[in-house]
Amino acid sequence: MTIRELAYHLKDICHYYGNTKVLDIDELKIKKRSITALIGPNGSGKSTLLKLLAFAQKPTQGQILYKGRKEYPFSSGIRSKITLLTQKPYLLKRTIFENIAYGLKIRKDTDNLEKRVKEALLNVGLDYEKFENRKWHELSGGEAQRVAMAARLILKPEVLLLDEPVASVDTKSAKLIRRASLNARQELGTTLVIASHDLQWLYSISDRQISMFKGQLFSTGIENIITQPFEKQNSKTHIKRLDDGQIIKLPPPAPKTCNAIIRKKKVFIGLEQQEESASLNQLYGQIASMLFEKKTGLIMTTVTVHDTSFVLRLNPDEITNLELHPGKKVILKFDIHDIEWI
Amino acid sequence: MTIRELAYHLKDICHYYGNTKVLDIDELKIKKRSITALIGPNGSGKSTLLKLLAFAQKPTQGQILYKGRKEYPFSSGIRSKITLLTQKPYLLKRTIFENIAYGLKIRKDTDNLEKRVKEALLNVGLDYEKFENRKWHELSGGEAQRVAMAARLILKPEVLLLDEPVASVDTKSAKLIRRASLNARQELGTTLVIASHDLQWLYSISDRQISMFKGQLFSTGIENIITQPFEKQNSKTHIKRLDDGQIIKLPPPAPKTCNAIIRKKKVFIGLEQQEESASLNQLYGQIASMLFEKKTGLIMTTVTVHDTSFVLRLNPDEITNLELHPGKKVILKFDIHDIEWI
Amino acid sequence: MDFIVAGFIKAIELLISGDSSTWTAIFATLKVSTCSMVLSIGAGLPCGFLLGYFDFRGKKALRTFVDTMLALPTVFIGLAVYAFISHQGPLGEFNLLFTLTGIAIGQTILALPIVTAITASTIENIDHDLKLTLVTLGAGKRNIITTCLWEVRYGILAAAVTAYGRVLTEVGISMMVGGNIKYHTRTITTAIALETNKGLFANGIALGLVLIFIAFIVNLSLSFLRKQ
Amino acid sequence: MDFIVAGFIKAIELLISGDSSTWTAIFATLKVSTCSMVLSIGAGLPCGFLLGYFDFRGKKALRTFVDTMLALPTVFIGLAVYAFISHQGPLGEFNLLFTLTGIAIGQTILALPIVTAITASTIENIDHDLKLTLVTLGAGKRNIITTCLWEVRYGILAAAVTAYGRVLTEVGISMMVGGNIKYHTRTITTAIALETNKGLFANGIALGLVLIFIAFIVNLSLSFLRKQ
Amino acid sequence: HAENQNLMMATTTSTDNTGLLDYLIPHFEKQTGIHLKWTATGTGKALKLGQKCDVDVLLVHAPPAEKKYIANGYGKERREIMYNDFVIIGPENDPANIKGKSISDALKLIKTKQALFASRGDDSGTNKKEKLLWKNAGIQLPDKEKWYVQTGQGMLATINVCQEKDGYTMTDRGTYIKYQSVQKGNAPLKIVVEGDSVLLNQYSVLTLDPENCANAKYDLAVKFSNWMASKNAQNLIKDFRLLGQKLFIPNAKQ
Ligand SMILES: Nc1ncnc2c1ncn2[C@@H]1O[C@H](COP(=O)(O)OP(=O)(O)OP(=O)(O)O)[C@@H](O)[C@H]1O
Ligand SMILES: Nc1ncnc2c1ncn2[C@@H]1O[C@H](COP(=O)(O)OP(=O)(O)OP(=O)(O)O)[C@@H](O)[C@H]1O
Ligand SMILES: [Mg+2]
Ligand SMILES: [Mg+2]
Repeated sequence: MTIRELAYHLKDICHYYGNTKVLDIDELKIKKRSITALIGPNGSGKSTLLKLLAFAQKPTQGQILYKGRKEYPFSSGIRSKITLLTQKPYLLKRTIFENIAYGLKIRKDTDNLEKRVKEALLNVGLDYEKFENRKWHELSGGEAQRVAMAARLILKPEVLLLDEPVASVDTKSAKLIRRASLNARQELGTTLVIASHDLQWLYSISDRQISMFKGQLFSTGIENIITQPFEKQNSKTHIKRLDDGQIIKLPPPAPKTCNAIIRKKKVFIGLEQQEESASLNQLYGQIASMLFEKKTGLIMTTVTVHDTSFVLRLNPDEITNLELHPGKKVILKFDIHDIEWI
Repeated sequence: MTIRELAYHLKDICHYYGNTKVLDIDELKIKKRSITALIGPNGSGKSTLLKLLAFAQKPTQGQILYKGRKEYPFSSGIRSKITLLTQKPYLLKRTIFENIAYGLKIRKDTDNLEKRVKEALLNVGLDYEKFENRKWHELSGGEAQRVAMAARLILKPEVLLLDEPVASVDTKSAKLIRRASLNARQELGTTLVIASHDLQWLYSISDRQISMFKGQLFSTGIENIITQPFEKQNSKTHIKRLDDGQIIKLPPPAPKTCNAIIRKKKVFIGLEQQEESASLNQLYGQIASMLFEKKTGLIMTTVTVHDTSFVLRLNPDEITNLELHPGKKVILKFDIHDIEWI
Repeated sequence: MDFIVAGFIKAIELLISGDSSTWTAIFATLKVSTCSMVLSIGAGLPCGFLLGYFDFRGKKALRTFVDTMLALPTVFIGLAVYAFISHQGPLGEFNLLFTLTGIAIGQTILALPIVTAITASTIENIDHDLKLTLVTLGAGKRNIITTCLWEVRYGILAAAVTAYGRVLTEVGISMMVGGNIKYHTRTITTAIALETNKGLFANGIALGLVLIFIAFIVNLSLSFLRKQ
Repeated sequence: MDFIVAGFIKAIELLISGDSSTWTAIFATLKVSTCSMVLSIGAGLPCGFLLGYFDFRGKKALRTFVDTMLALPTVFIGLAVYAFISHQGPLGEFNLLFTLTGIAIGQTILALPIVTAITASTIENIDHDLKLTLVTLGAGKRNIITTCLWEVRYGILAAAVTAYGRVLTEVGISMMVGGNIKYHTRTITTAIALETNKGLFANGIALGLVLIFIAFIVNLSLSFLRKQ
Repeated sequence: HAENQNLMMATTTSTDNTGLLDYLIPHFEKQTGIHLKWTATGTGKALKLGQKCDVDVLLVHAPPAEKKYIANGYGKERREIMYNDFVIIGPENDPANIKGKSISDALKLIKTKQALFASRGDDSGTNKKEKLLWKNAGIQLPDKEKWYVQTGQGMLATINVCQEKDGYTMTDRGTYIKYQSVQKGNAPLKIVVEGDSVLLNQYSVLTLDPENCANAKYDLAVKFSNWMASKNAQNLIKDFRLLGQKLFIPNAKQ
């Protein structure tokens, strides 16, 4: 990536709330016109990262370059170019029309206002006549969420940061929001960063997935995280006991790390048990779901092993050969050496 | 269902906001110890119904019997027995501990308070030591949602009404919340009614699914709704045009109805086209996802036809026989006479 | 200008020297203002809550009434209270005229609309979701009142502090009902009025500073209740 | 008690008969109170915003200061303003003593802390999400101020109404700075004080009712701004 | 020149409250073309306003303080205009039994009987006179005595306190007449001591010393002073009645 292609360049970012470190990012580059997905459990720092990217907060340490320049909250260069849909969207105490038009009005860009508001509402699947004059509190949860989204879309920003845009939005509207986001990128060259827990939706929209865990980034999509507690078995292996008696073997942890990941491309699926080996994990599980990833043509498959889920990607042939389907009992296999400590 | 088994009995409920009717329910019975799922697009009236069930609002018309008795908001008989997790949970401006203990404190039921709060936090996957003393605003979105959930779980109510309990909650916590809900039913005989857009999660927990659409109920789970606009072709058939040129044939609408449903058990899947017939709809689509339903052993399959989704249930054999997998192109078939107007 | 500087010096003198008339006025002021604040908060919080929380017919009219009561001139209140508690008045037998109790009654009437109006407007601002949350957590009417008031505690603090400022500085009631009787019902404000009338402006300034100093001490201790 | 009834009748008489001294006092009152309200709102809203919105070192101390200023006795303000605008004062050349302008200056000082304190406490209460939303929608500093103030408009209305009540009813400043000169700087409140001093309690009550009536009209017209 | 024809006066409340100025000043304005505005306050504050040059002329009634004022260089001329008198009033049953006694004896009796006495205690002309009377009677000012109530208020308010508490007080006759009229003829407090020559209450016009106050309109103030002492004005004062009773007796030296 050359500098001219970069929208964001984050270096050595640390962010604290009080004394707690919630973000710790060595480096992150985000390309112009890319759609980046942020994935991670609650409290992993997604919203915090988005707020930093929106320059709504200053990181405690480190610097954020936007298009190669150091920028700060309120610098006029970015104020009208980057917009963030916050996780708990707040509607102003005005009508829906005024809420959506607000951003344009403060930009003094009010030609064809009515037409543009209509279009923005249509983009999120809401009817202009029905909603235009409603007050901010006369909406259902999902409708409010979508109004907030419309208020961002109408701005046609250079960067659109979306924090859980489809939480409590129905499937049909989620599709509309996806289409609107893709259109923005297509037609206006918008750069998007999106955090969400709806992985299927997220995969259907993003070019690149970044996993977050306790404030750290892993750049290759949903990875399978194996969490504490562990037991030391011997100098070469630690183990994690599942409640149903199964055991995951892990290499000894690197210093200062306390969780392990196994990347999804390193996990394999089978129907029969192989010969036991000190370096091979074999776990009994059941397929919970299979989702189609349009972009890759692969099928994202979630396998439940007792109460933890593992995700891996399968190709259609593999599925037909093994006669896999949700509900089928399978064995997951991965090598102990492919486990990484973080 | 005998009266003694009923938790709720709703009769002739109509609810208006201003002049707009948002609920129109002839009858709804909810059994004790049952888990009912409310499914429906944004604005279909789920939250409104839950508020009525919680006796937090009075319906404009009609009556709600709880355990056979007419009850009203604030009647002391129900106040401490029914609790609702609202869609936008509000945390009191206190510590997390105080937030969770609040309900118990007003019930003057404070034995072992610390232990019970700890347990409630554990139930939603939060660490007592880490969160107990946090202020209400020092939480991520999903953490706040889970704290609100814990504040409801700790009450061990007779009826637990949950409005989008897992929106913006991570997968692992969603599982915990499911387990906690099931436990409540198991151990305390709690009746649950849950609204959510996470269908997979909802199916994994509920006994009975109720679809809502524009304030009306359909008692058999997710049904496929075919929405306006329609064109009249002749006296016997109306049609709906999809943007990709495909056509859905429908019977003429009943008076005062404007949307149609085709129940999922009336939709069939195939790989090859049958002979054309005036009464048969055949639609080309692609399987988007397949989810395992633990309770039935069936696989809930979503098929996308251009931009509308159809849901149907398949059994594992059917899948293996047809070599189905997400991404596979299929043909959906259903008879025009199975379409119902609502 | 000179008398302002003189006033500053005099203020310090008054406080240090333990001038008995100043100190009795200070105590009288503290007594009546505390008393009237307790009463007006006790009555004003529930009233403000009801006015801000519920929607009912005539609510707007009632708000307008309360807002109008904010403009009750102190002399007017003083006269009205006087009419009731003077010898010939209906409450004459209680001998409240020219007592601190009498002043406190008048000041309560003065502060009540302030506490009520600001509380109501603060309560009106609370999130609809809070109401719903409380109801669904099983809160009874009493719990709802106390919890809502606690949620908006900073707004209520503002109401109290404003009312306190009003009560502390009013002259009309103290003068009319209390009679500004030296060593008895003379408060700092009536003392200021007197000194000013005498042309002893520096003394007026000095006593004013003493009053401000009292308010400062009170607000300083309240400031620990503020949001951190 | 009888003078209260007499006062009611007298009030109606005064208004209907077009008694010139009453009407000039009404106009004087309206003029100064309008003027001081415009000034104190103009200055108080931004101050209140800054104080409520931002977190900075010394914020609590500043809040305590403003709260203390709520307890500025009117006579004290009167004396201080007098010191500045008296012939020998630094602003003596402007001839503001015994003018309505002078009173308005004093009343502005009186109302400013009220507007500031209540605005600050209302702004402090706004949702953190609002701030974030505005920033991320591209609002500049000016937009943030105006939008936030508009969001809490009912709270601000309360601040204004409270300050208005205070300004309308104060006597000390009008008396000291205005001099209660008939047909010139006599306001309704100083007229009440005068009538009461003369022992004409019924007249005092009547003028008080006139003042309350003015406040009622003003609040009635403001009530259309209220939440429906 | 209309601007310069404005005259600002500070006066005591009694001249204003009795309505004397409202009656007199229109004549002055008509005859001289000078526009006179006045602010009515306590004597102390009126003198202070003069000292600070915020008014042009004073009409007050505290001769010793006035003389000191001129001696201090704040005032130029003092011209006696008129007088009325003070009276001691008290409850009808006269608990201290002072009716008809001389002023000094009356005060002594009040002290020995510990009868309640209301004092204005506000350093006004009236209050200064009262303090002088205590001194003349050989009694140290009973500042902290329980029976000696200092109201710190105007005359009428003090009379009201006195009435509520069934005590004695000293008042100027004008205010007492006003009080009687408010009580509609059956005032509980009656005059018990009057007529002593020390009870005279002298009102004077003071012009300000132009050396102290260059801005004060000395010329106009002199005109006012002259007018007040003129035959014409003196007759007007003589004719002024409050509720049918004469209030002020003109005594300007021509
Ligand atoms: N104001 C705050 N004070 C202290 N800690 C905070 C605050 N806000 C967030 N945190 C903590 O910071 C961490 C990161 O929060 P963040 O909101 O970025 O998480 P997230 O990834 O967006 O989670 P979610 O999926 O729940 O939205 C969490 O552990 C949270 O508890
Ligand atoms: N206060 C209100 N005033 C007017 N209309 C309202 C109000 N609240 C909700 N509505 C409307 O009532 C309908 C039902 O709302 P409700 O909140 O019950 O929907 P929902 O099914 O919960 O939707 P969601 O999935 O978005 O939460 C919606 O069309 C909404 O626009
Ligand atoms: Mg978040
Ligand atoms: Mg809802």
